[in-house]
Amino acid sequence: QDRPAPFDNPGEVEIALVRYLSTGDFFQAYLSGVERQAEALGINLRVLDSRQDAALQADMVDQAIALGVDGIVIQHGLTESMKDAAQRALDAGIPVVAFDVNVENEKIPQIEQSDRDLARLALEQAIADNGEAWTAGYVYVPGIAPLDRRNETWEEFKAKYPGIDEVAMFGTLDNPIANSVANQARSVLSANPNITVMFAPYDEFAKGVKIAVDEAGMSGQVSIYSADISTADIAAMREPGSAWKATAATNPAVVGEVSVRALAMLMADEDPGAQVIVPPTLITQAQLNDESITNMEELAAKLPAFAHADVAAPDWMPLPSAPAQN
Amino acid sequence: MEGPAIRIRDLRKAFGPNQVLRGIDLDLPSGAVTVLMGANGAGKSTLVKVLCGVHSADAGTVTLDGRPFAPASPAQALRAGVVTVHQNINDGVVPDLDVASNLLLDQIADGSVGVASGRALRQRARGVAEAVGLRLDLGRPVAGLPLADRQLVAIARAMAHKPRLLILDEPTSSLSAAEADRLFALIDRLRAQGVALLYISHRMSDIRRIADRIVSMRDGVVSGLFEEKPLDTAGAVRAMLGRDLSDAAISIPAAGRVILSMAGIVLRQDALPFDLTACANEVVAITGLVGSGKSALAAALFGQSAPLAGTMTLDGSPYAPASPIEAVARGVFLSPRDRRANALVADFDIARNLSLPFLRRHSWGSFIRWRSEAAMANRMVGEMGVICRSPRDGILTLSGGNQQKVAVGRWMSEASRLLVLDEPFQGVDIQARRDIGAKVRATAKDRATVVLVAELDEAMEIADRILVMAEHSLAGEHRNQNLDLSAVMRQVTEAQQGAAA
Amino acid sequence: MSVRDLAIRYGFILLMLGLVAFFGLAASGFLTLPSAIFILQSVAITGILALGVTCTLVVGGFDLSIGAVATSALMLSAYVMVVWEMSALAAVVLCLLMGAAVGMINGFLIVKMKVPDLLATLGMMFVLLGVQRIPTEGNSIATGMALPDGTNATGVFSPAFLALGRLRLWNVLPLSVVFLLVIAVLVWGFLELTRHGRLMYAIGSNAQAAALAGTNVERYKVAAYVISGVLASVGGILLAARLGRGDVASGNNLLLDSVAAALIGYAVLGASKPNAFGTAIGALFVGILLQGLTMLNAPYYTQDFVKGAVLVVALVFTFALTGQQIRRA
Amino acid sequence: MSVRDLAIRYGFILLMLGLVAFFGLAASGFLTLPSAIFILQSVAITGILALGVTCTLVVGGFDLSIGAVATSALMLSAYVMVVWEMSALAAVVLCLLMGAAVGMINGFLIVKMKVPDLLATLGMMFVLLGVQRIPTEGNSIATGMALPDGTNATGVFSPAFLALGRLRLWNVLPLSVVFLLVIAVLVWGFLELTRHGRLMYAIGSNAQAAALAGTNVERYKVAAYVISGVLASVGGILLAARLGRGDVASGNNLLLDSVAAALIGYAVLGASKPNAFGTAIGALFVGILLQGLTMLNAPYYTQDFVKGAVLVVALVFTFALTGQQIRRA
Ligand SMILES: Nc1ncnc2c1ncn2[C@@H]1O[C@H](COP(=O)(O)OP(=O)(O)OP(=O)(O)O)[C@@H](O)[C@H]1O
Ligand SMILES: Nc1ncnc2c1ncn2[C@@H]1O[C@H](COP(=O)(O)OP(=O)(O)OP(=O)(O)O)[C@@H](O)[C@H]1O
Ligand SMILES: O[C@@H]1[C@H](O)[C@H](O)CO[C@H]1O
Ligand SMILES: [Mg+2]
Ligand SMILES: [Mg+2]
Repeated sequence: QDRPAPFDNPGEVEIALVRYLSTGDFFQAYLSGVERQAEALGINLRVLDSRQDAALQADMVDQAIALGVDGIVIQHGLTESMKDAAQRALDAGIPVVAFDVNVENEKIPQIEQSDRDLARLALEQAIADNGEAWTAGYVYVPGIAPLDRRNETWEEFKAKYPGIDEVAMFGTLDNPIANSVANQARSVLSANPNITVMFAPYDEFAKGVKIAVDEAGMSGQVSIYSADISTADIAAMREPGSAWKATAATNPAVVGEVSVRALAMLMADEDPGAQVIVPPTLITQAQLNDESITNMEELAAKLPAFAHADVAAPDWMPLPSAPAQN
Repeated sequence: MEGPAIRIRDLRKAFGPNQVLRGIDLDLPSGAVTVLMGANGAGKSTLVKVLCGVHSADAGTVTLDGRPFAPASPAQALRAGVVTVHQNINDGVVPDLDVASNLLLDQIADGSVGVASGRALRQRARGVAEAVGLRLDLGRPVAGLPLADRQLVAIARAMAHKPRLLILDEPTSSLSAAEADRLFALIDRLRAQGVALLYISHRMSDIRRIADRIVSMRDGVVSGLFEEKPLDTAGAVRAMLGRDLSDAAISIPAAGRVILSMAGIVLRQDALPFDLTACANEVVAITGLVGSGKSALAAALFGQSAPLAGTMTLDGSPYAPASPIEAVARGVFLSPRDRRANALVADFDIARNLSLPFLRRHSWGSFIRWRSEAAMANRMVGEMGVICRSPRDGILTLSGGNQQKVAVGRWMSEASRLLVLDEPFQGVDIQARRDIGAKVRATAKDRATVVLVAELDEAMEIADRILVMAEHSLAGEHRNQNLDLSAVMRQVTEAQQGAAA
Repeated sequence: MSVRDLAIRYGFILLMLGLVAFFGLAASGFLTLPSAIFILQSVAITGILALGVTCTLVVGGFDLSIGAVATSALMLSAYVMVVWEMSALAAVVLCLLMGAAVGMINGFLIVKMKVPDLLATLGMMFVLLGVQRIPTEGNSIATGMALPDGTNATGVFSPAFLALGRLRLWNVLPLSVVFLLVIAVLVWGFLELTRHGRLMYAIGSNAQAAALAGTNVERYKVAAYVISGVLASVGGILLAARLGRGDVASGNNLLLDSVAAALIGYAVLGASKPNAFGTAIGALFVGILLQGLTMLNAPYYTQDFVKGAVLVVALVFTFALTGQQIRRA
Repeated sequence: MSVRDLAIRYGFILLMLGLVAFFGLAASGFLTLPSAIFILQSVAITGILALGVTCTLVVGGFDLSIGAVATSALMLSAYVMVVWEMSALAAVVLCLLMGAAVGMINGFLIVKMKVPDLLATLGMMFVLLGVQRIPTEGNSIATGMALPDGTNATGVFSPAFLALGRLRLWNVLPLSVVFLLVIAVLVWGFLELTRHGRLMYAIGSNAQAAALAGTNVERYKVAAYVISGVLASVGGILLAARLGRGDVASGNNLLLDSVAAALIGYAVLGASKPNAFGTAIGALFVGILLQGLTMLNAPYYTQDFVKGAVLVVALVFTFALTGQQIRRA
């Protein structure tokens, strides 16, 4: 098989994944995708994890530069702290791609899951299930780029459907997130027993809300709509009488693969495009039950869009052998 | 200059409802040692703390050399020349700092000594130490020093001050005769320089040695002033107690069978082995200089550190306790010296302090039987004569002497085979001392009792037999009858001179 | 008793009642049984941890590892059931043993190795944060997760285990609340009514004096850390049962919230020292505050502020009035 | 000096040198200037905070609010520049004043109101965590952010301000490292060479005795908290300059990491008490460990474990050898 340089001699190639966020199903699956694609390309992967320390993340980019890696994937982070660091990498001749962080650099392709689409798909399903007028609770923590983007869509929906009455907005990233959100949601539900829809556009939020709804014995009344999916989420959605009705998601492992492929194209002097978008899919509880899907593997088997995405996949690019899973 | 250095008029101080000073009128002249006597809790330390800026008075006036004197902080009092050595020795030293910094602490605080150069600091500290004949490694942390050395450090610092008024609150409580003598020489020198001195003590020997005048205090007022030579010490004691001092005459009973016997005991590497026996119905006092090994003996008896050589038997069977827990289980009780560090639980009330070693006795399974504990506490408060409102008072609300009664009383609430009392009279007033002594003697019938005291007076008030300890070994033995004082004193100091030679 | 004494003794409790009254008026639904049960349930886990840390405070120590012990128990129970496919009982027993072992090691480091308590338990915290992630390479544990050998984990959280966090007695009272109440009563009884508790207080106040009174100081200190470790693992078990999976988490918030509860306890009834009743009230207080604020729709960031402000005011009130320095903390 | 004494004094430093040698052999590029500078830079902010907390440890106190002070300074500086559109100087001055004010309040609560140190600073921590989010309703602060009045913020982080965190002298030495070194030397000199430092140690060891010797105990205690607050705000300023944005999540680990550094300092040179030199070494030690492990491509979850394990081993080594109980912590 003919591969362009440097992948004709893959053992010599090393890339770095510089992470800002790392705990939670999503990030776990994303990392597995990155690993699988790197393995398929036969290149070495170095994982630098700053665990939500943006200054350290910038240092880690410098560290990767100093270590002489051949390419860098930046996963999340803050625009302001990553902008200069990313530029320094380019200055050192190292190609860079960025996932879910805008580093304001046209030479750096943006990998995105289209957060607006994610929010839109979930909310359209909420409208389809519950009509145009309902009382809502909303889980949101400002300042996290994808959540902010999803929030814009939520604001648009509220403007479009004045019948939506948001009676409570809450949220926290206190660890463990699901447990802390559950405590908040419990209080919200007792203060607003008339809530019928909970919009929780991040699966850790949705898990917390589900715990609270179950504990309050309100799963018959409340419907939860979310973003993201994982094996654990599938189990939660399929519990008998589960309030978690639908979620809009990409396969995070696929997003991880796509990130590495886009980087590989850059390294081979090809252009993956300024934006590499992995389109999301809507997954409903009914669908999971009808097809008796129990984990990501089966989901990928039933939904080809989940197995892999046809983005950033030139002919020479080796794809991971088995379909992505987690 | 005319008039006394310090003039105190109608000074009053209360803690909550407790009126401690009820109108003190007192003059302290220059160039004289005024001894202040008073029973435990009379308010002596409180008066000192008002003079040195720790407490502010509720009412009354103090003048220093004619000018009003009301220090708002210890720093102000020090600046005005009122220097104090406090009763609680640990109020005088900072354990984590080295000896040099401790000797200069007040000068560091007022800025007259910077610490930029360790050498200059040492130099200066050496001067302070030498003035009181203190020979210590200046770089060593005070934390490792024995109590006596700590007390000397605090005294040396005060002496370095060129004070106007020097207050010494029981400064010899942990000193032995030799060190006390050095202190008295220093006091003589300051007196000659015209310093006013206020000296508080329960030790009659100190008082006889240095008093120019005696002021007796009782229940927060001055109850007697004695200035005519020769000083009427008996009258002063009567004034401070409000009655006559009870008699301490000792009649020596017949000793019972041997309870403790020690043979070939070596307490320290270079010390001579010694033997010791103690019988039932017998009170043995062991006296000796500070550091002569009395507490090391106590430590061996109580399982804190085994002797280097020798054997012990208790009631005829071998005795080699590995910990205080084992010692207590065998019926060997120790009331340790330095009650604040070693005996009292500050957070506990009197009753809980009393029941601490014998909680199991007051428990049903694991659960505490409150009634049983309260009954014991009431009994011990009565028997020991602890002056308090109720056994539920916090231990720190008691005066020092009363705290001591609790610390000792704790070990008298249960029958023991061997009772060891290490400096049981520390800070205790003369009447309370006799009370405790009488109590110890009255209950001594079925056990052996060993009392460790540095003061010979104290030994003579309590013991049937007096042993002299020197160089971590026994140097002499005397029956407490028509005691040859000079022979005892010779044994106390001779070994030391032998070692020095 | 003077007004001042009354204020010292009952000031904090009055403040709490005032809060309840305020929220009762301002938020309809606050003064209902479900709401009360929510509050208890929301503080059950931190409350149990706080009771453990109280025991270490009593002996004059401190345990910074409780949050990490709890999250380790969370991961361990999930691992035992999901990967090893063992029973709920096995999971619970192993977690409790793990908590006890951590407590023993903490105690050993502090008592025998003379490592200062804060340091020893801080080191232990970091060790546990690492250890709990190694078996799964940092991943959360859920049924169906990929295992290193390429297969998928097929074990499940058994219903019996989940019931620990989710079952409601008579359809009202969650089991976790029962655990909190029972543990609170047990710890309270242990500290206040038994001679062991008394001796632990003596050790905290003056360890030297306690030793010279014939107390086995070392054994009691180790016991305090073991209690703390075991209770933290109970907290972790309840957390696992509530979440239904092994979530990777630092436990920092659990640590801070439990320490806050235990420390607030100093102010309750004018105790000025660690005490189980105060700790329970402290946990309840935080729960009431957060429940009330959330019901009033206060944004999450105002909750921290109000929590802190009320805490400070309550403490000033108590300590400024008693005017006494406490022995520690 | 006996072998044992040598081990006590130099054991920890030897351990650190051993680590350096090991990483130097195992990871090519570890023993290089950029790597050394990276290590210093990565510990600059925690190191500065740790030096502050050391001062409070010296007077026998503790400051749990430092992490929150740092993130408050981060948010405040961003707010001053981005929303109020003021200068870098104004931002720095206001942050330092804020830090000093927080220290004063902490000191006031502890000294005058007699609130125990852990409690007072814990309350302050929660208050600050809330307060820093209120002006922006929990949003992070960046140019272009929507303001409550509907307009967008137009201010920017001035280049002079960003330089504080990003400028490298001679293109090599980051300014933040210079700050760390200068502050370390200043704090060390203050604590070891001036009478003020000596008195602060005296207060930490026996406040009563220090007071009776004429020390103004209250003033020195307050000063310690002010130093701690100011240094924490310096840390926050540097963090803001590195981030270029007012974002709070990055400060999450500051508290524990700085406390760890300060506590490790107890073991350095057998000090067994808080000391500035030890704190600096403690911070460096953690930095070396993490840099080495990262260069060896160790997964992040093993780093916590190794950090904890090495910490525990080092501590056991030091404290078991000295065999002495230290006065606090
Ligand atoms: N800080 C305080 N708070 C409350 N009561 C106190 C305080 N200090 C002293 N007292 C009380 O004041 C009284 C006098 O105590 P003080 O220490 O002055 O006695 P003293 O004459 O020095 O006794 P001693 O000979 O035992 O040292 C005692 O009843 C004591 O309980
Ligand atoms: N510097 C010290 N640090 C700690 N413990 C000490 C120190 N000096 C002595 N000790 C302990 O105190 C006990 C008493 O020591 P030593 O025998 O020298 O005193 P002593 O003769 O009883 O003097 P005193 O008359 O003051 O009681 C011993 O058990 C010893 O281990
Ligand atoms: O895009 C991702 C995921 O969808 C998840 O919601 C959490 O963080 C975001 O960045
Ligand atoms: Mg007194
Ligand atoms: Mg002795």
